[in-house]
Amino acid sequence: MVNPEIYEANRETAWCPGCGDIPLRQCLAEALAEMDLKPSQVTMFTGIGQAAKMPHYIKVNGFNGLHGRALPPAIGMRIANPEMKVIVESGEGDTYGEGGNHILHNIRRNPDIAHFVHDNQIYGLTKGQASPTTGEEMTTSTQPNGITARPFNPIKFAVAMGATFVARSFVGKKEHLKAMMKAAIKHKGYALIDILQPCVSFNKVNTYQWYMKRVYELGDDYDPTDYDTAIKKADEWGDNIPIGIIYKAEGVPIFRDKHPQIGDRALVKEKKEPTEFQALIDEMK
Amino acid sequence: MVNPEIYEANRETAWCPGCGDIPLRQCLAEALAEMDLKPSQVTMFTGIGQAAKMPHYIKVNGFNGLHGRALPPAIGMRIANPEMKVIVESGEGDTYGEGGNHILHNIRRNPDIAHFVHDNQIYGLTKGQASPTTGEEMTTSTQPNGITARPFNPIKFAVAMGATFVARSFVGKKEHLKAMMKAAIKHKGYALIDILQPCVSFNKVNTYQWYMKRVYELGDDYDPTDYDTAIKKADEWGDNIPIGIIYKAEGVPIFRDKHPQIGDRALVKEKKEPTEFQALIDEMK
Amino acid sequence: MDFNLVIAGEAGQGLNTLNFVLSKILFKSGFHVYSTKDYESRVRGGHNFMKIRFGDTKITAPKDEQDILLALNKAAVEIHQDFVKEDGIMIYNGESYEGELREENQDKEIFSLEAALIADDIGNGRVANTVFVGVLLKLLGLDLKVAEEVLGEYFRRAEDIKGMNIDALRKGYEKAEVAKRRFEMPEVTPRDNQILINGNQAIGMGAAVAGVQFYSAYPMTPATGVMNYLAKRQNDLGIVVEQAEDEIAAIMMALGGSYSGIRSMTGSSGGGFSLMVEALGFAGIAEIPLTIVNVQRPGPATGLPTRTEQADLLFAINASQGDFPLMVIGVKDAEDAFYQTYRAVNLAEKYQMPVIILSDQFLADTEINLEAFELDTLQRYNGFISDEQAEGISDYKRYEFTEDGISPLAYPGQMTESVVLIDSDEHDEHGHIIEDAETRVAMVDKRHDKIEKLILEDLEEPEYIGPEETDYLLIGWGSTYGPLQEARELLEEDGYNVGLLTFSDVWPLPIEELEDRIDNTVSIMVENNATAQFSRLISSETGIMVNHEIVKYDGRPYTAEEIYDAIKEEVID
Amino acid sequence: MDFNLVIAGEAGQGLNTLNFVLSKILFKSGFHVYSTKDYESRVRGGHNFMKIRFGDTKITAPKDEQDILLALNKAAVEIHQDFVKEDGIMIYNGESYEGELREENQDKEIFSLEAALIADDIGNGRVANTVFVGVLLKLLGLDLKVAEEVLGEYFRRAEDIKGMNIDALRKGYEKAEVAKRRFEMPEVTPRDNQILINGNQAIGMGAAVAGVQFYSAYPMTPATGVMNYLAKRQNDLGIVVEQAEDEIAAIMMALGGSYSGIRSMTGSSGGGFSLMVEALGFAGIAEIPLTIVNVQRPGPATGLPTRTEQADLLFAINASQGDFPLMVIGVKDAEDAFYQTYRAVNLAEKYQMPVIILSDQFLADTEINLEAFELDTLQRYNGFISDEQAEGISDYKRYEFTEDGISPLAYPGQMTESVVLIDSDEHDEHGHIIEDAETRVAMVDKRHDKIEKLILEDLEEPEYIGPEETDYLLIGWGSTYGPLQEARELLEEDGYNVGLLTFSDVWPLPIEELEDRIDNTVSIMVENNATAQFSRLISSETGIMVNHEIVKYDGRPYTAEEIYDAIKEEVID
Ligand SMILES: Cc1ncc(C[n+]2csc(CCOP(=O)(O)OP(=O)(O)O)c2C)c(N)n1
Ligand SMILES: Cc1ncc(C[n+]2csc(CCOP(=O)(O)OP(=O)(O)O)c2C)c(N)n1
Ligand code: SF4
Ligand code: SF4
Ligand SMILES: [Mg+2]
Ligand SMILES: [Mg+2]
Repeated sequence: MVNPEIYEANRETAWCPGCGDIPLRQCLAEALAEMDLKPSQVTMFTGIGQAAKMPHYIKVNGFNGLHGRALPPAIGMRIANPEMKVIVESGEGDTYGEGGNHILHNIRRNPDIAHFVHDNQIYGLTKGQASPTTGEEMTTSTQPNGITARPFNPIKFAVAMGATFVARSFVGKKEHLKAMMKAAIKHKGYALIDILQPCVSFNKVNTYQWYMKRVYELGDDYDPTDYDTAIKKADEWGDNIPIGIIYKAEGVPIFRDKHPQIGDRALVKEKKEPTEFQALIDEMK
Repeated sequence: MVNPEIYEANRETAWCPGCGDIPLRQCLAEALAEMDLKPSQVTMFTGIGQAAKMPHYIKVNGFNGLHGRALPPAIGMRIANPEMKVIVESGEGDTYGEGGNHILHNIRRNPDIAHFVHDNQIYGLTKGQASPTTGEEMTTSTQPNGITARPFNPIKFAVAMGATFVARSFVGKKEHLKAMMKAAIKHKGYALIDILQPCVSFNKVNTYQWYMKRVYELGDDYDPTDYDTAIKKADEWGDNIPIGIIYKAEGVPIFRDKHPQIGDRALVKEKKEPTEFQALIDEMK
Repeated sequence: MDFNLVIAGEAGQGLNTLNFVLSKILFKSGFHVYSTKDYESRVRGGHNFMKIRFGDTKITAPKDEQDILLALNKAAVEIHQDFVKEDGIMIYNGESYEGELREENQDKEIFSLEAALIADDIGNGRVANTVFVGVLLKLLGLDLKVAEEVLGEYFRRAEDIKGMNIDALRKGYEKAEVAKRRFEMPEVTPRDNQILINGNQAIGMGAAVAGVQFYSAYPMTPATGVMNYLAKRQNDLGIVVEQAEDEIAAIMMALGGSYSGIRSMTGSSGGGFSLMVEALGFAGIAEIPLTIVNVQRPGPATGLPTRTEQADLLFAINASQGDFPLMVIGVKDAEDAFYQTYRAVNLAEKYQMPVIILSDQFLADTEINLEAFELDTLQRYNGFISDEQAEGISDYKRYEFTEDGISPLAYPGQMTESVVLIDSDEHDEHGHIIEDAETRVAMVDKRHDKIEKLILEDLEEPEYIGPEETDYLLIGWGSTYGPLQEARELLEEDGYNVGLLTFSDVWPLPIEELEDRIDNTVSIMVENNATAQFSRLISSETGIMVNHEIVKYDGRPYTAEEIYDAIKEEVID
Repeated sequence: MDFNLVIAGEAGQGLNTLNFVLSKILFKSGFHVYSTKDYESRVRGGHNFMKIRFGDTKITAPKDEQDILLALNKAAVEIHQDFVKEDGIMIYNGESYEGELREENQDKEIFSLEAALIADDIGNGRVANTVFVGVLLKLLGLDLKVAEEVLGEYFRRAEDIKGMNIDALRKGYEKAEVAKRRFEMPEVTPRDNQILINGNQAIGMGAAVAGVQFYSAYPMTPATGVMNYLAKRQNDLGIVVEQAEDEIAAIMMALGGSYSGIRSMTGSSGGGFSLMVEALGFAGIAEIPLTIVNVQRPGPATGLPTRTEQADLLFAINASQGDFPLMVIGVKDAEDAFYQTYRAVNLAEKYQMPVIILSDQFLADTEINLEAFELDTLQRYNGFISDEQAEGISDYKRYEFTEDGISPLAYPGQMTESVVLIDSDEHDEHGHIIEDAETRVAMVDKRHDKIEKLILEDLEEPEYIGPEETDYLLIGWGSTYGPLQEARELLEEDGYNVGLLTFSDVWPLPIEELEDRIDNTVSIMVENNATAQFSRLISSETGIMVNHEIVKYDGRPYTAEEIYDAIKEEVID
């Protein structure tokens, strides 16, 4: 195990004191360290939001792109480089709101990516509008009569769409979260963790206490490879919120498998000269 | 019942002879007629594609907008006008591909809209690229090694996301399709019909015969209000393809209910003069 | 005569409330008020500050030099002390760095007050800022009556909190006795018909008054304020604000509303506006009325999310593929923002086309006092045919060819015998897809005719301020208006002959006044962007190359002095 | 000397194959070939046509007047008969409207042949079109050898179909004996080192040769051809073509590829390009190399999906909020398209910025013969640091300030001790978010410096054709190049002194050649859009107002005669 300090996860942040993003970062650094990964072996893709600032606050390769667009560039890297560990990280507004179309279709691609969604059930950075997962108890400055659409259930969505690894965790359960992160990074294929993360500034409903009272860890008797159980479990929310791996399927072909022409070649290491393409010209003769 | 001819559903089209869009149009005209709706009482929103040309080939109010964007403008109309019958119609590429984020979030809104998706499992208008529902047997000009992502299951998606009316039909079963259309239009809330529609020019796999051999109508013993059954039924595809109402929930609040300030007022009939807004100024004093 | 006061600290220290309360007290006391915000893209920590400039005459620009610094933390002292005048005063929450502070600020009075302790005494740490309000009022020689009213109103929903705040106010007022510095305030009397408003509120209000019934948007700083303004009032107004899943949905929802017959609007900042441009062209070809506000921030991409810039001008004018009619208005201040938004909504309906309002963070967050808007001077332009006309139509042509390019506008369901068909493909008069060259050309020309009419009937020439004959002509557009006015006055005080031409309508570009005034003078373009985009626009439309370009692209607004200095340095010297 | 032949019918009648086979036969026989497509946005029915112009000298434009019409249905006769020369011939599939046809076309030979019946005889209705190929070869006095070769190659995967086609070819050749009209073909000999290629293929090939390893896109006419070209060859080339879920994903995937160290590219037409513009600005601020091709079609919005226009110019140049460096190249013909795409990919990497290639449907679908591209003249520009350099870096700064604004480029994983951080916010040298004014200004300037360097080192002046002293100067950009050349020659033949200046690089705008040549001449801008966008760009950058603007916006490309006529009418007369 490498020293978690190489990730510099104690950098100063622009997050609020008490924000759930802070322990999340700590867990990430420890998870990476326990997996013996060096900063240069990991790349993190994010969108825009509080969660999405992560690559500034931890030392790994980072692509801090556009709001809602964290997933597609990670696909570009999956084509270029089969060896890199690829993490996509962003807020739930970023991922399920603006970026909804990308998660929908990337679950279908099953790329080898670990996707960590900081789910604080609110738009944090823009100061407290409803996100797709905001609950029905909440009113906000833009939703004075409460949310105008039923909350989105990311776990149900991912399980139903056939994601090959679907988990939930909570920043208040650090060991659990770390274990989930490691499992997701190890998973061959697309692995989603919806991470419950209190926003102490704007979400006065879903607080540490609120989550702490409700979350429970799935026990050994829960079999995440059983799809029927999983799709039921995915509906659980409210007084009892399960955390753990909800569903997991092994051996499903990953995105690169659908591009047999590149096999396990690292395209990034190949550079061809123009003269190597004469055949393209000859076929037009 | 009004005369179906008022819909002028015999207009010349740019569709290929034999295209499944043609019988679909006929069913639509008959369904509307049987519901005693006049052309001016119905508005159809579409995107771009072969299916999306429908408002040119049938006489109702029509909004032929942008590729992938058929749903959002229909929401605008739902705010303006509670009386209009609103139909959204488009190809499956339009709806589940480019427009994926809109269907994802509009299921959450549960607006009073009937959504007819012409699912030919191919991009027709752009000449035969894979769509989200293209099967694994197919190769195309842009997917010479076959599709690079697993097929999207719209029924499963809609049921899992809590759509309040989810059905499948097939243009080769006209009476069935008509019945589904009428039920969808009558449904209070968001009603999706995924309509199997052969593309005779580009989809040489999923032909009339292919579908005809496989589809079967759900019988009276099937209870579409039972969620657990529905979510299982949604997975059925391949040798046996169920058609009919897969899932249906009544009494779920619709989008306008979440905007109590407009009640059932037709905003389109209200026009206020500037002088009616003096209070806005006074509060800034 | 004006005074300058800066409140500085970190996000989460209640600067916004403090700024609002103070501005309101000064405003209600009868002062002219001009308050600006400088904040970071974070919710807690960092460094933010608000400047309140006030006096007995109209104020149009922020100022760097301050009479009073109210520092809520140490960084605030360090960052702002150099901007405090020699005879100014620095107020802060008594801390241990006293010594160095006094050393570096020999001439200024330094007033330290442990407001936090006082607040704790009162029983609520959160009233500490109100203690400072009391201090300030004392220094300014103002009495407590108005302040008590304002606090009473602000905390009207919680009697106990209100009480504690008034307590804190009085305590601060008393404690300030010991401070030596006092400021002589000019005599002002509260004026009846004034409002205190910022740019975003003015746009929201303009939209509401114009009868906008549907505002769909996705949150984006610094445009969210428009959405918040309308959302907060949606129940009273009986209108709908809907948060869309993304900006593409936002604009398409609004277009659906417009098509359906209600006035609809959307807004965002550059990034969200970028996502809307395909739909913008759609509004152009489908001839759907639409008002879009783009509250600019420095780009490209995420850029500086909470700061200001005017760099979306050429993008807005040229946004979306193809040629189509479009109007772009760069609003100048909160007053202009209100009236132009009102006008934009009406022109969008009159010409059945998209109208873009360009604002920016500077304008959005700057709160100023204004003469209350006069609603009875406003005329609603009704673009739809009447219900009686509608009844007579049996073969409605959404895109009927007419003299002026404007086709009769009806909404679905308005005619019992006809339907309304719109299309993003090139189409015929009925809205049906076409392929032929003749119809294509006729439709492009029809759409173009609308712009010709707009130029004749509705385009507004820029405002000119200054003497008839000038040696220097300052040119600007949008929110630099205020700072430019003051800069012009400064130059005039130095004896220069200077005129100022500022544009609100920027596309189509009104060129008469410009062409009239630009000869025999040294022209100086002043813009808040890096590449002098408006200068290029003027060249593109007139061939005129402006003589000097002064640009600023550090994400901050201009002060008048900055413009004045730049002109002295780059042009006059 | 050249001949003109048009093949017309409806979608689904095999026009594309017929056109390809005929063009290839003529090309292989040694003719210069120029074939254009005019088609509707549908898969079956409607009216499509392909024009093949061929001769013994280079051809650069389509022509309206035809020697031969091959009409596959009645509409084809009706639509095209007026364009057939007096001494031309009209060939069609014998039908009952014989009488009227002959009456309206007294002077032309009309040759009717029931190709369908012949095909049925052969045993496959689908070889009917090949019967016509035989007919045409006979009329042109060409022998069957090359045709048999071409058909053999085309149908190489099905021996029986190949046989039936060759049968059909011979039958047609025989049947044509009875036709009276014969055309005298110039003597040509097959040239070795020629290729037959269209604009989309040339761009795809340019990309492949430039080492593009990843092309992500979403289908959109008329850009899909580029994607198809690469997809078809992805297995041979060992590269990846991925169809994205939408255009936003397409460009972001490509940016992810670039960031990861592989040359990546995306493409679309206007509507899809519109959706990409936020990411375009992101590429600008994050300094990620990216090549984007926009194959233009008439807009706005869906417009005319299968037709041509050059109306995305100002949009492309100004796309996305904020100021940032960007290059735009308007490609002129298939040859230029190949070399410019190659160059674009390399410049994108050299300057770490987005480069946009503007093509259009006219160029995309026009197939021409060219001298085979010379690959050994091409130099790959490697923008990345070497692996050895990478090993030595312990504190990599992705945005290191340098003399020329270009920071050392490394990809993630290349350095064992350092990471690569990019950001869409304004940032410091390491890529971390900043809020301060100084860094902001320094970063804007750094990015701007790259454009300065590009202008010095890589910007290409427009091509000039014509005498040194001229009375008229034609100006154009992009795909009007070919028609403009021929128009210039027509004017020259009339005795006018005419020069032609055509731009590929349009942004940044090279202005030297233009400023040198525009004095003392009548300048005439010719563009395929409604508002003369390039003319406005020239004014914006130089203040020069071009004297005349000739525009066309009916969705069709220019013929040389059209330009010639317009100039005679609007300028010279
Ligand atoms: C295209 C675009 N639209 C909107 C925004 C403004 N914006 C930035 S972050 C954000 C929401 C953040 O919410 P979430 O993703 O949940 O992250 P959090 O801040 O809660 O961690 C929004 C709307 C943007 N930057 N870009
Ligand atoms: C923004 C944008 N991207 C791409 C296109 C091109 N396009 C038009 S229709 C279409 C796909 C149509 O497929 P589908 O929705 O399944 O409809 P179908 O033609 O099969 O009925 C595409 C990609 C477009 N018009 N706009
Ligand atoms: S606003 Fe909420 S999510 Fe953002 S940093 Fe603060 S606590 Fe965290
Ligand atoms: S291409 Fe396919 S979907 Fe389109 S009209 Fe033809 S058969 Fe129908
Ligand atoms: Mg969030
Ligand atoms: Mg389809």
